Amino acid sequence: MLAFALYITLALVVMALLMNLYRLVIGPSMPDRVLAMDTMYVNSIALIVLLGLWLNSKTYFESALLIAMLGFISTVAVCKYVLRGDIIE
Amino acid sequence: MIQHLIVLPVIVPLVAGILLLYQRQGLIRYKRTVSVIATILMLLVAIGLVNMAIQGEIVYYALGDWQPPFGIVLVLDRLSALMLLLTALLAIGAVIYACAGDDEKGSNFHGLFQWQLLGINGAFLTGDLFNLFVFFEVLLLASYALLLHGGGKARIQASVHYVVLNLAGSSLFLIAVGILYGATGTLNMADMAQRLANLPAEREGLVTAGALMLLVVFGLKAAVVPLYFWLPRAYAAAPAPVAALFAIMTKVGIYAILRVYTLMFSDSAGTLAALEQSWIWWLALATLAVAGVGVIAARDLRLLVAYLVLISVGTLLAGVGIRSPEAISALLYYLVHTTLVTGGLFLLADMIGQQRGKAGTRIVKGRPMVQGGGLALLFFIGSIAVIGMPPLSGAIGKALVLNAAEGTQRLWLWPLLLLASLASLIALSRAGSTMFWRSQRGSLSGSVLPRRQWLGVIWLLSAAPLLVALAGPISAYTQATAEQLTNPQRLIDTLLPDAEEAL
Amino acid sequence: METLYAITTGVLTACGLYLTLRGRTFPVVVGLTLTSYAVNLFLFSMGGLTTDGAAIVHGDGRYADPLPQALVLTAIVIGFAMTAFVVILAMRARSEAGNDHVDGKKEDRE
Amino acid sequence: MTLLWIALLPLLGVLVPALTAQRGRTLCSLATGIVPAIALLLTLMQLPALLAGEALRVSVTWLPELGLELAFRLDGLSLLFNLLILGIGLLILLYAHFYLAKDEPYGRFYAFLILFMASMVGISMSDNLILLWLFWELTSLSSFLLIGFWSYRGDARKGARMALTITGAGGLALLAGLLLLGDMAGSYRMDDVLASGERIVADGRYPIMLALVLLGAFTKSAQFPFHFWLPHAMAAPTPVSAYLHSATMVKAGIFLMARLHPAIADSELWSVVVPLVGSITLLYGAWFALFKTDLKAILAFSTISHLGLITVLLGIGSPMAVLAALFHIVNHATFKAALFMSAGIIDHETGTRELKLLGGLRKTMPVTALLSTLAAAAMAGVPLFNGFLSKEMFFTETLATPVLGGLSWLIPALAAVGGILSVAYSVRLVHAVFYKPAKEASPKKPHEPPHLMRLPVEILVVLCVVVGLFPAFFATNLLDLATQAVLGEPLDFHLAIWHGVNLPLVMSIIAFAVGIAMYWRHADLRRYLQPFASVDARRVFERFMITLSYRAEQAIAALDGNSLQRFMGWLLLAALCMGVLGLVQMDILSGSKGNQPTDGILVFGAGMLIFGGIATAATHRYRLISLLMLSIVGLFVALTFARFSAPDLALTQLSVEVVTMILLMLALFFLPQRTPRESSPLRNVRDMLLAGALGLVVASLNYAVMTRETLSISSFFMANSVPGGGGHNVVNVILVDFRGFDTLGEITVLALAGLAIFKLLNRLRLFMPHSDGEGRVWSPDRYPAILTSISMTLLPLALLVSVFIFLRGHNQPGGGFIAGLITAVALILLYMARGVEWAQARLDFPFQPVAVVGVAIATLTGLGSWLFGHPFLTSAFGYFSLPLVGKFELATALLFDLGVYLAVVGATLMILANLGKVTTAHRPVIDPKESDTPAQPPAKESR
Amino acid sequence: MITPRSWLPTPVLSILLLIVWLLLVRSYAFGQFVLGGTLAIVIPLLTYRFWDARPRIKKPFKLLRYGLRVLGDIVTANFEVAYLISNPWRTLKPHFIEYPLILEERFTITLLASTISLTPGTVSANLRMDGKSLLIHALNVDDEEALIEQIRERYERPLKEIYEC
Amino acid sequence: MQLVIEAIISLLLIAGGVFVFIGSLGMAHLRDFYMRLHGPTKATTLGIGCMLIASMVYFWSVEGKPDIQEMLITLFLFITAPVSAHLLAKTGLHLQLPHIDTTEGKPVELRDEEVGDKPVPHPDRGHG
Ligand code: NA
Ligand code: NA
Repeated sequence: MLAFALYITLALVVMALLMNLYRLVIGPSMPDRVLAMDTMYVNSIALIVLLGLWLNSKTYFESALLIAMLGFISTVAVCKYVLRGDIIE
Repeated sequence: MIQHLIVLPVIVPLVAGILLLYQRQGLIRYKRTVSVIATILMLLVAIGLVNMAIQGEIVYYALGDWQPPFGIVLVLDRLSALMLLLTALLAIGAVIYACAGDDEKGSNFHGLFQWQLLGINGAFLTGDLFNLFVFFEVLLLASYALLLHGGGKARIQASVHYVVLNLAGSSLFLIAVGILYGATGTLNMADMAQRLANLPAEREGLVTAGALMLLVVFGLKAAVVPLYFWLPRAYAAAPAPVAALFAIMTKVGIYAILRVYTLMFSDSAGTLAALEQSWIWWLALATLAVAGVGVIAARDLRLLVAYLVLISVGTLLAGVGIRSPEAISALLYYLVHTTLVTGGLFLLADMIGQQRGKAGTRIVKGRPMVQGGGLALLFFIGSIAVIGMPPLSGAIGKALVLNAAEGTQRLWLWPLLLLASLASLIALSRAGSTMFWRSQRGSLSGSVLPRRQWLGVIWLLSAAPLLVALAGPISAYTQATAEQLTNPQRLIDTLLPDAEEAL
Repeated sequence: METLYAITTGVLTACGLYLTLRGRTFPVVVGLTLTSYAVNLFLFSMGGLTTDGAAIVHGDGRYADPLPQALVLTAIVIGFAMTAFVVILAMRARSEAGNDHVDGKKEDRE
Repeated sequence: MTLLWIALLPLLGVLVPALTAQRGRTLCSLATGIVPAIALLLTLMQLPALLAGEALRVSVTWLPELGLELAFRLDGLSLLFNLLILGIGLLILLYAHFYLAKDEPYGRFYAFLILFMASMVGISMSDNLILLWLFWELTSLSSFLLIGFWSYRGDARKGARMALTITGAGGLALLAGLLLLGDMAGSYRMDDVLASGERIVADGRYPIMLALVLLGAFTKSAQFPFHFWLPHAMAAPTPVSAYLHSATMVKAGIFLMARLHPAIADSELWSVVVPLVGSITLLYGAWFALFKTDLKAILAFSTISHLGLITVLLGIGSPMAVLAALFHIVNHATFKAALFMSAGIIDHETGTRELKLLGGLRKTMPVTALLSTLAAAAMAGVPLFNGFLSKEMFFTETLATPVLGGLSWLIPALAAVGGILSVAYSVRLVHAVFYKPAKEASPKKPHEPPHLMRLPVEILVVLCVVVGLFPAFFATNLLDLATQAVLGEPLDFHLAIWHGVNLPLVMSIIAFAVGIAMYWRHADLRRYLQPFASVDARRVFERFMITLSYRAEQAIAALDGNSLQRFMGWLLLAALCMGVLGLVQMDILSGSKGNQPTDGILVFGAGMLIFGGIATAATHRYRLISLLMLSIVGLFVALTFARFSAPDLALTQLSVEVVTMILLMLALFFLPQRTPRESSPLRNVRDMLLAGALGLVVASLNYAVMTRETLSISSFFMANSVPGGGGHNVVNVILVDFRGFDTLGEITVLALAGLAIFKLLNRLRLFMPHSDGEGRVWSPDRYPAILTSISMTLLPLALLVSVFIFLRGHNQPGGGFIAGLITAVALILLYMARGVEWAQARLDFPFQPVAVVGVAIATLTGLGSWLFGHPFLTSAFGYFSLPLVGKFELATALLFDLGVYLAVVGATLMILANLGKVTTAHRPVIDPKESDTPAQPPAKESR
Repeated sequence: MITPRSWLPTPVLSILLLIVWLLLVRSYAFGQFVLGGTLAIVIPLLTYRFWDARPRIKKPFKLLRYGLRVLGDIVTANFEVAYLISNPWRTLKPHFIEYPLILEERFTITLLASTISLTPGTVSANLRMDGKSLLIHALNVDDEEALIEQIRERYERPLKEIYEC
Repeated sequence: MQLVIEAIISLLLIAGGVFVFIGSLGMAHLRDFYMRLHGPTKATTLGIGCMLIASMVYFWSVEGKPDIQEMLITLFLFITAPVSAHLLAKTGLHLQLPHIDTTEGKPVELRDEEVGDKPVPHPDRGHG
């Protein structure tokens, strides 16, 4: 049952990522792309969590944590860039 | 302490760099003192190491006490000792010169200089392929920073080419190291050599690819045709003491070729033996040809010297391509000569440029120099040496290299090398007569040059006569070095004493 | 799996190198970064691909080769340092030359 | 030992004028003269030993590897040359003392002259081929310096360079020739070489060797077609012309041919080439000597002609011919040096050397006129002068020893013509200067020179006459020794003025008759010559040089083009070739291990990576989009690492990825937002093919490695990580312990990057766009409030996480590097959210010391092991236990990792924060004076 | 004299840090309490200077209640949004709403904005530079006034009470 | 493992997956940027939260001791996601991204504050 659920969830996450990709490619605007990118980061947390479950290992916890922290920062950076050009001023 | 002597060429500049870089600003006298003392210390260490190496024993230093092939080792043999000594000698000239004021034209000169030495020394000492990569990066990044010292458009532009090409080269290095690791399962060069001797046939292609790609990387560093393009402008643009130090940079590439291929692809490597040889040989000849043309074409003294460096690269690589003990011995003698002399010429070119005002180092008529006589004398000495005319070291070096060529090799090497010499002769006599003779009319220009600059140049150029006077002992050393290099089994046995049993 | 992996490194290398052949500094920097990603993947795989065996010693099991991992770690760091330098060099070159051509050319000829 | 002194004393003598130049001219000249005088004396002192048949040799080991010894010999030939060099040298010094103007740098002049003398003596005495070459090249150099002595004169500079180029080229050829010769003889020792004549001539490489050696000899001795440098060398002061370019240096080539005669001359090739070249030179020089109007030019061409004559004799090579050659060397040296010095006196006293401006000097300069006439008579070969003797022998030998087979008449015929011409130009020289009335007035009113200046000429002329009258007495011994040295055996000969009426005498008489007639009809001949007169060798040479450097520039430009794209193309092409070479060696790409199964997630991940890569490349013209695409690749690379059991790598990749993004965007602000479309489609396709091919190679290699079993040493690390390194995370233990040295280098690189970037940012002139790529003005909200609050909240959490990541690194994924990046990124977030002004006030320490201290801690940790007698970087760890707290581990590796942490924090902040600061008042500056007062923030249009 | 305020400037943060530490290390050993406690004190001391507005929690229990309520709202909101997004037949009525703030401090406004973004169909899109009003984008709104009122009562007032009284 | 726990985990996983999917679906298919913003901010965050709880429960049941480490990630996401959304929306407003016509309460006056002066040529167009 668990394995089955994992498969289904994986499939859903992959589809989610593909839709992120679709938006990233289509755009049309920069914020759209950034949003897609940001979502992709978040969705990849799901991917890592599922990997941990799959491998029965907590080794990947920090990776997920880091994505949560750092994905945000890169989104902030791009937004700041589009808003102000100069991201540190 | 004596057992730690081998690691000192790395530790001394590292610590000196730390001391120098802790504070960015001010304290120039303190920084100069530290830098000069560290460099002199390095010279003393290098002399000590040569003394150790001269016994003929190969000594290694297992960092972290992890024995080869598992840990990283520093290997001291005659070759690495010689290169360390050469680096220290060159560095002293450059650093003294820099203390005349070039070090104040930007931030952190001395610290970067020391770390550049760290990279160079590390590359000369390491016995580990990946560690070689790391030290290459250290010396490259330090050289990028030093190249920019003082700023200016030409430097920036030359840097872009230099840096981008070397970054691509670094990627290639990683690929090559990866392949070699994948094929042999080790990173220690001696261990790799040993494993190559018993390599399954299905892996030979891999090793070939890895080794030849590595050759491209080293060729890029050594500035061999067609990978030399970064060199002329970068060397011509670099601040003088940096350019002088750069004289050893191409030699790092040549050293790496010599080290890696004589060790790993010696006769015991079976079908893979000497797989680099023909490539190096032909590329060396091409380099000689191009450099000869470049020397004639150069319209600026510093560019001219840069092309002279390229000639030396071609000459040295030709020696590597011949691969006989005689050739290796000859090229080592030539290497010592060319490094010091071209280093001195870069400094001298800068001094000449300073005294010529607007004309700078361009080979055009300019105003006469305040200290034209002294500069002319040094220029004459440096030129004779670098062209390879008697009675200075270049003549002997060239004769040794020519003499080392055998049979049909002579048919190729001799004309090219001699024509390249002729090209240098034509170019340098043109440059000298234009700058010192044609520029005698008009008011004197420039101010009196600092004594430290003279000292730096004289330090380096005095190598030319000294190498002649001491030709006997030096060539005895290089001969023994060549003999050591062509019998790598001794190094392997030293590093991996259990290997025989294991097989 | 190995085939797929190799194709991926190959494509990434090709894309990165294509960019390094461009005439403006920024694409070149991006290309170098991309190439270094590819090279890191390449180097990483030199110990073979292990799907379940992080090199954390806990008694049993099969482990991935830790050595290439350590090498890649070093390579990533060095690559970052180099990228940082080259991108700022590109910036500086633009400020000196007035344009961002890799050769500092005034006008585009091609 | 004396030999060594003879050879090396002149070399030391170079210092004498340099040291005494300040003490007045007379003293300097005298002191300088002492050196050659002593050497001459020492040479003469060897005469008894030589006559007794002793072989005088001395040899000091120098460079055995090259077969180079400091070896000298003194045999008859050396003796002859030494006397010439030192004797005439002394006279020249005397002459020069008067010749040079008061304000000229005589010290330097003497030094050059003595340097030349020393090298000439060296050539003459060298007992080792390489040593000979060393001195040989030294003569070219000193000649260069002497010709260019009046360097303010264009003709002097050009003449000097031309001479150096030609003789230098010859010297290089000679080096090759001598190396070959030594190789053929099996030794560079002169005796060995001279003894191996048969072997050498029989060797297959003989023609090449001979060509090379003769190239050296001919260029030096101004043989056709390398003669043209000599007339232009006349730009030198006359003492130089007299000494180098007539008496001695130009004889070095002749000397070489004589010296090596036993080794290389006994062949068909020799006896064809050498006489032919010699006779062409003989005629060519004589012909032009007849028509030149510059006194020194006439003498120069006549020198060329006489050198040709000697060459012919050596080419003929019979014992008597050799004798004649040696004899003529001495004779020519005496009369030509005398003539040059006379010419110099005339020039000195009248202010001109132009024949048209001279004439009738017999009245004002009677003594000089007499001396010149006598010397010219010797040159023309008038009986009772030394020139006559050697010329008679020359005629005799051309007839006696047929060369060129069926064309054996050719050489005597040419010799006769040469004789005629030589008479003609000799007569012209004397007649036009001294006897024919002047057409125009000379620039200065002529009068006799000081007596001492004339003394050298007088001595030489007396020698001409005395030897001419009593050849047997004055010349026999010397020539006997010299020929014996060349031929290896004594030669029975008798020097006499009168040999009875024979063909040579007839030739002489004809020569006189026709020669004088020719001078008579000289004007008519001139007209025929006119077309040739315009050919100026120097012009041709210079034009050639200019063309050469122009072509060279073109070639370099064509090859180089200053185009990074091209350079990169070469690099990649080289890598491609090498990779392909390896691949084609493989029988089969796939190894024995085979493929592991693939699953959907892997395909998806690979797909994302491939997509990301291609998209990055495809969108590169829209830079920000390209960056986003790049970050897909970065993210999925991290996921790939995670998938393939490399959590540390995943963490590192993630943090580096973010930092890289921030960095690239910081930089992108200063760069154009779009890349113009500028590459031609052809170039794009080419680049794609190249990159694609290399990608294919990389993929193939990757596949080949992955499908083969690994032979790695890694099991050692797995086994020793816990017991030896005290850590469970093997990757971390490798980084901080097994291969801690790498890591030390790596953090040095990082710190260096920070330092380098600081340098780049300093004095940066900025292009700050005041609007974005679409022309929109930037948002006025610099620090969005919500972001500021969140950055404050995140910072303590991020620090906590980085401590966590740091502490566990040794046993679990993590470590100093990742922890450092997390800290740095959290701080950068502050900069982004709150601005530099605000953050700077709170982070008021410089970053450079942080980075450097990091490196220092790592280094000191490594050095600490010395205290315990272990090698650098040896780690130690232990498990400790505290009440309540329980068991915990302390390891030096942690301290090392702390260094890594600090270095990363410091360097990353140096990079990012400094880059961020460039747009603010806190931009990096070097000058401490500047940094006290904040720099002007760059103007920026923002609202 | 070291007053508790000077070495423990933000007790709530310190507690939060300690909890986070214990979560991170997955161990409740005494040693970890010591270490975590140390960090929980040291880190706020280090970062104290970065807090320019010190949020004072006046009513911690209300904060807890607020947190739980928001959590509940997030769940319900998500079902709602999921429904809105995934139902292709429904036409959405998006709305920009200018929400006048009564909160004054930046930190609390941030909390409110975050809450708004996390809960029913609304995203806080912009904070006026004068800090007086918040622009909210709502996915599907029938009654603007009702929404404003709901936010005011459900989130803003509690926050005001917790922090700004 | 108990069937109940396994069922709970599976349910949480699938719920998480569905939320993640819906979040991205919204981002992919909604008609203007401001609407697209809603999905990832809420649904995706919750979806990840569900999966993390699933993971938590799983490891609790496997290792036998309660372990709520995963809550940290959720905490981070809850802190950061709304801020990202806010900044993105702000960026969208700044760029004057179009919204669908049916949108009410167009923020005209706000836009003036956000956008500033009238457009000026970018320096890239001028030189370089
Ligand atoms: Na680690
Ligand atoms: Na900035």
